[in-house]
Amino acid sequence: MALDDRKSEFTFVGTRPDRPDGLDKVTGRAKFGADVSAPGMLHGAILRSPHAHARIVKIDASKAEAHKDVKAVVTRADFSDKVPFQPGLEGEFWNVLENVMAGEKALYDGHAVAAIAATSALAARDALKLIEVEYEVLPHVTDVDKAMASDAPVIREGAADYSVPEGMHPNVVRYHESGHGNVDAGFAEADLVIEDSFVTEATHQGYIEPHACLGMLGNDGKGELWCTTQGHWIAQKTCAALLGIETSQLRVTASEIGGGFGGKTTVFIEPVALALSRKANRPVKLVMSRSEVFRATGPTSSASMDIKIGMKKDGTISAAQGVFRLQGGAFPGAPGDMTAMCAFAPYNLTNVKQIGYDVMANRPKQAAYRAPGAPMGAFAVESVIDELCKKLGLDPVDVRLKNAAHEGTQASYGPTYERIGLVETLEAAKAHPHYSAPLKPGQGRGISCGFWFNHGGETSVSLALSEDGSAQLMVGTPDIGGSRASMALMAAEVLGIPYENIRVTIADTASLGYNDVSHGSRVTYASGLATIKAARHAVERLCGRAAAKWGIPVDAVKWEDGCAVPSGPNAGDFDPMPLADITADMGATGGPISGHFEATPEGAGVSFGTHIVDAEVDPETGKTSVTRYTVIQDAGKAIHPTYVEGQYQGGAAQGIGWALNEEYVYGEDGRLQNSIFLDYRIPVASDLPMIDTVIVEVPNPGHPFGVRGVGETGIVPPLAAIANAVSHAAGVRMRQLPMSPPRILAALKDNG
Amino acid sequence: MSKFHVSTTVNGDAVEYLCDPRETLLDCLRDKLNLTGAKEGCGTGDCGACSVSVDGRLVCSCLMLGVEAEGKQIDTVEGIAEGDVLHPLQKNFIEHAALQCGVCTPGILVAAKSLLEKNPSPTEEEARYWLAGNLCRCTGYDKIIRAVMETAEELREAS
Amino acid sequence: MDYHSPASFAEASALAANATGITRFLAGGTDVLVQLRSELVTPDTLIDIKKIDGVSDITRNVDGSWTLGVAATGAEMSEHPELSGDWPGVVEAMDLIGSTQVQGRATLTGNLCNGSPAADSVPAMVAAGVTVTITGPDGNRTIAAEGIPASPGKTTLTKGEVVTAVNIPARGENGGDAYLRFIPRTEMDIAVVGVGVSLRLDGDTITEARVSLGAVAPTVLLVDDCAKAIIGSTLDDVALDALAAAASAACNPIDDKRGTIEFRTEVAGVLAKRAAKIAYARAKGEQA
Amino acid sequence: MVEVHLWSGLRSLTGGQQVVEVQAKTTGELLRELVRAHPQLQAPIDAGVSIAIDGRVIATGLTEPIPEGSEIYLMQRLRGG
Repeated sequence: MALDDRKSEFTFVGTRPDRPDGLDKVTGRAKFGADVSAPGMLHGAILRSPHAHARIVKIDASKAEAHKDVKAVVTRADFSDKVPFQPGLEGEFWNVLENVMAGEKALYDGHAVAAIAATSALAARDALKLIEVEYEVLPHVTDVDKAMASDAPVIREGAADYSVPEGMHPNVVRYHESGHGNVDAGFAEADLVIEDSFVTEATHQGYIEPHACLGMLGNDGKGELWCTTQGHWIAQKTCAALLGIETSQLRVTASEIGGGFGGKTTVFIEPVALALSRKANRPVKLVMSRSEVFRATGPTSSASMDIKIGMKKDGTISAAQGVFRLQGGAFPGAPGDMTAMCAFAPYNLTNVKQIGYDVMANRPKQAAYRAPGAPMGAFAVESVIDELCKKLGLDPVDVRLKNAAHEGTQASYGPTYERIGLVETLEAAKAHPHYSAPLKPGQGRGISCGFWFNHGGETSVSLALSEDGSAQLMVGTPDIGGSRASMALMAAEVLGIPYENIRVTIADTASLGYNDVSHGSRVTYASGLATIKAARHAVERLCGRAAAKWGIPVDAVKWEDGCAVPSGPNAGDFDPMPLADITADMGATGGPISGHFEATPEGAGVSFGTHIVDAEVDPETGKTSVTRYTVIQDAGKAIHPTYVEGQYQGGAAQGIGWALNEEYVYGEDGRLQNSIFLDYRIPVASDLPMIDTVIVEVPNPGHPFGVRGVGETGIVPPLAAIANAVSHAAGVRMRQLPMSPPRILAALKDNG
Repeated sequence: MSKFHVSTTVNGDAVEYLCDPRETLLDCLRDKLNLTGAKEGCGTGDCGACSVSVDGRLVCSCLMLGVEAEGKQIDTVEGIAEGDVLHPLQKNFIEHAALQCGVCTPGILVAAKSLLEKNPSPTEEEARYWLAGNLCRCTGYDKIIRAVMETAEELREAS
Repeated sequence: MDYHSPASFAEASALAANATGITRFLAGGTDVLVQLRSELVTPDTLIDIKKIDGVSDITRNVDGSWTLGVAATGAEMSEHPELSGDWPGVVEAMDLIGSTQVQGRATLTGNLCNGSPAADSVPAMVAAGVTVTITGPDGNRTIAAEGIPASPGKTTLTKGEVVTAVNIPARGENGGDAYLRFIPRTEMDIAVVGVGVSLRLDGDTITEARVSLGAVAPTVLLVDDCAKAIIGSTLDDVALDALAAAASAACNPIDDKRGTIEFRTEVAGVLAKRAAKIAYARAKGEQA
Repeated sequence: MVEVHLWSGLRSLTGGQQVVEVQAKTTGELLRELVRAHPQLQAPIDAGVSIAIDGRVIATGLTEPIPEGSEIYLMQRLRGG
């Protein structure tokens, strides 16, 4: 049997069919996290710390426990005491447990300290007021630079891992340094060196669906969990560890997911619902309020960064250096290493050095957010490159093209690039009508490049054929943005049956092997690769059945357009045998036909994008409007181009919010000031223009169809592209995000 | 705390429920009538995921009490399609990929339907401002606005 | 929480007068429900006034003045062409509050009685010279809109008092009003600064003016110095600069998550000029 | 023998060496041999590393073959959103 490993001509891939779950989603029928109930169900509610940092002296829940509507109260004592504390990310289960329910100290405003299950949601909320917590308030710190200062309050001793150099504050928990060449020599060669500092605030993923779950756990250690998550296997594994039960005894079903963007890659309320259920012996539903989402789930890191870049008069970058300090809440995990590794990745640099710090502060535990760490680094680096271009009178696209990384370039993070598509995105930007369109007075244009690694991850897929020739495909990566459609397209491509004849299900943890989270832009890459391989596995078996029927060797049969056919004239003269003819009697010819694939694909190709944006600034009020936006990004191969465009547009829109108005605002008391959508200002429909997209396709050698992940890279360039546009429009360099009107107006005033 | 008995009409069906006066219309639709199409994204009227129409007027069902529904005509996303025939908005949202995760979609469909009933020929700007109270975090609104404008054109041509 | 839906204002007033604990009146509920839901304010008694006859009416009186029921919504105001023709600034100010969905429920009276210094409709009402009629245990009274807010979240209404109507004066000849606010987005935000201007012309010269500022002090301000800066002028650059200076000088804002003292002070002047220009154009019968 | 390029932050654990030569046919062997040569590298490996083989980033796999003469970079473990 001949199966080409790589494919470049497609029948289904690259078309734009309706998504399989479209009807459910437009009729209100789709079941999201909060949309289920169970017989005998209780409602949970969580008591949260009003303090940024406080020792929990005593929790008295006796009044709550005595209330007739209350069926269970849990605190940290109701979770496993066998989860070990370890430094850095090695202690991640402990970190998650500590985040899910506070131990000795409340570490941030909104940190969970106790929870209740009661007969109604109102009763649960009311009963929270009956729990008395005695706190000893401690000094707190929320700013990254202040958290690193010698006089900063210590969040937790012993959290730093091996990497942190001697003499650093205990709040610095991880350190990264990499690069190559000699930056000092490089700076000496430069005609112009610019050194500047930049700050970004934490932003929230801002998914519209709050965290919600329904948990059932018996005293026999067997449980069921329904939750909105990017990865139900990681939820299974983590909940089991935190509750001290066996992983396989907890079955987790992923609901439809109302957005995640990285924020639903871990657990928050799920172990709490299970602990309450175990205590009450009844199912417990827990749904976060929006304010709880903002206060106690993953925002991204805030960052403080110093950049130094040297450039020759012809635009060649002679050296680049960056120091990136990222604050990730009261736990290790801020992706200072990722920021450092991504920041200069678009460029072919002889001399580069990057340093990243992971710093703790009294804020919620940061969670991944779309290319975690990369956008802030790109903001700082691309701002300095823009300033160099301006001062040297060079075109910003030409300068980037001159320095652009390509196949064979040593990446700033070490290895040599395989085939990559940055140059193609820059050339497309230069050729795009947007780049040459005239600007009106008061407008500025900015561009930026962006890089993201993309990820593979553990993946299991199962494909079962039915007698009538249709196929059911089970994947384990929750569908956040239309991935059922791309999975069905790839399966259709291999099987040669219509897209509509394939039903894609997101299987629960009991129905499929382990699957890593829907993150790292990995779903279309890894689940797609696994789908292709599972379908090919089924095709091998189909060919085997045909070979047996024809009485010829299996390697004399190939698969073409949904049919088994003899592989050549010497194989025999048989009519093509369609898939449905083989499946019709498969029970009698050897049994059901399925295909499987389980592996950790390791060829996720890196991806690059270039964005062009026009912004207009009102000089009297500092208000910015984005008037035109173009995203150009390498997709490797776009399986369903419309949903690829959607990823590009969504990344740009989130970047616009981050650049202009979104931020975590903490008061002097360390409390979050803006925990509702009224004051945490994500872009609304009237804030944005249409967002143009250009899909560049430079195939990824690590995927049979050439796919690169597309989900994350789109949020990397916007911060810098908009900052560059605003800086040109306003005539003053903006070094702090968000570029809210008060900041722009103040910058204009300072500039005279 | 005594509960209130409410008789109301939802998607043309007469329904009744008992509610605490603190419970919102959204709570009652979801928890008492099992109409979970409307979502609670914020509970403060800022995201529009709970949008329903009350006596023909677009509202956030999280900003209305369940007791206030007495005697009203309420329309939710579950009532937009006529039997198995999708409303042109629903059809176009699928075709234009105007949804990614889909959690804001019920509210946006209810709001967009209300727009086209009031203004069959909205400009892009009018559509964007009408829908400004419906947050979508996935799409950047581009494909949503295109689907709404396309539907408006189709409906105009059909009438 | 007790919930009542009385059939008359007298009954509503009596319920409120006899209630203990926290009492709230419910019209559109766009503030009351948010506060209830976030457990900021959980009323012991909630009095829904929407079952009272006539509360949604928008009536033009014979003298050209307007009487608005306390439950008339922003959407109903915007859809009323004559009201929008007479008082575009008041109608637009109301229309700026929240989303289309919020407009389906929110009311002028609710916006006023919520006591927020940043309430969008209030500077427009104050500039327009709006009064409200109140029923209480001691009978009825009518006071100017600016007399209602006492401090953030507080009003001057006493126990048992309920607003029964909003009275907008007759627009009269050669008048125009406007309201502008600053928000960082295009929609869905609370005003960082708000400015309402109402004026009347004789020829090209301003003869009457009222200028009101929101979100720059503990309550909405009626700023006489702003009015003086433009009365007698043709809204030339000197008058506009004087207006901006007077507006900025009247500010007594705070630094908060929505804006800084410097920003609010500066932008109050900018918006005062812009709003005055619109009101002026409207008074001249030009489109603006 | 393959040359393994470390990130510069690891030099303090290898006595200043940024390139370490080891005998290894798979990624798993490579990590084992690295620790044998420099026991202090156990900590970063436990904290999570990825290995780039001729530019292809192996996020976690221990069984990936390492061709003779290939370019090998040790990287911090990648995490996504």
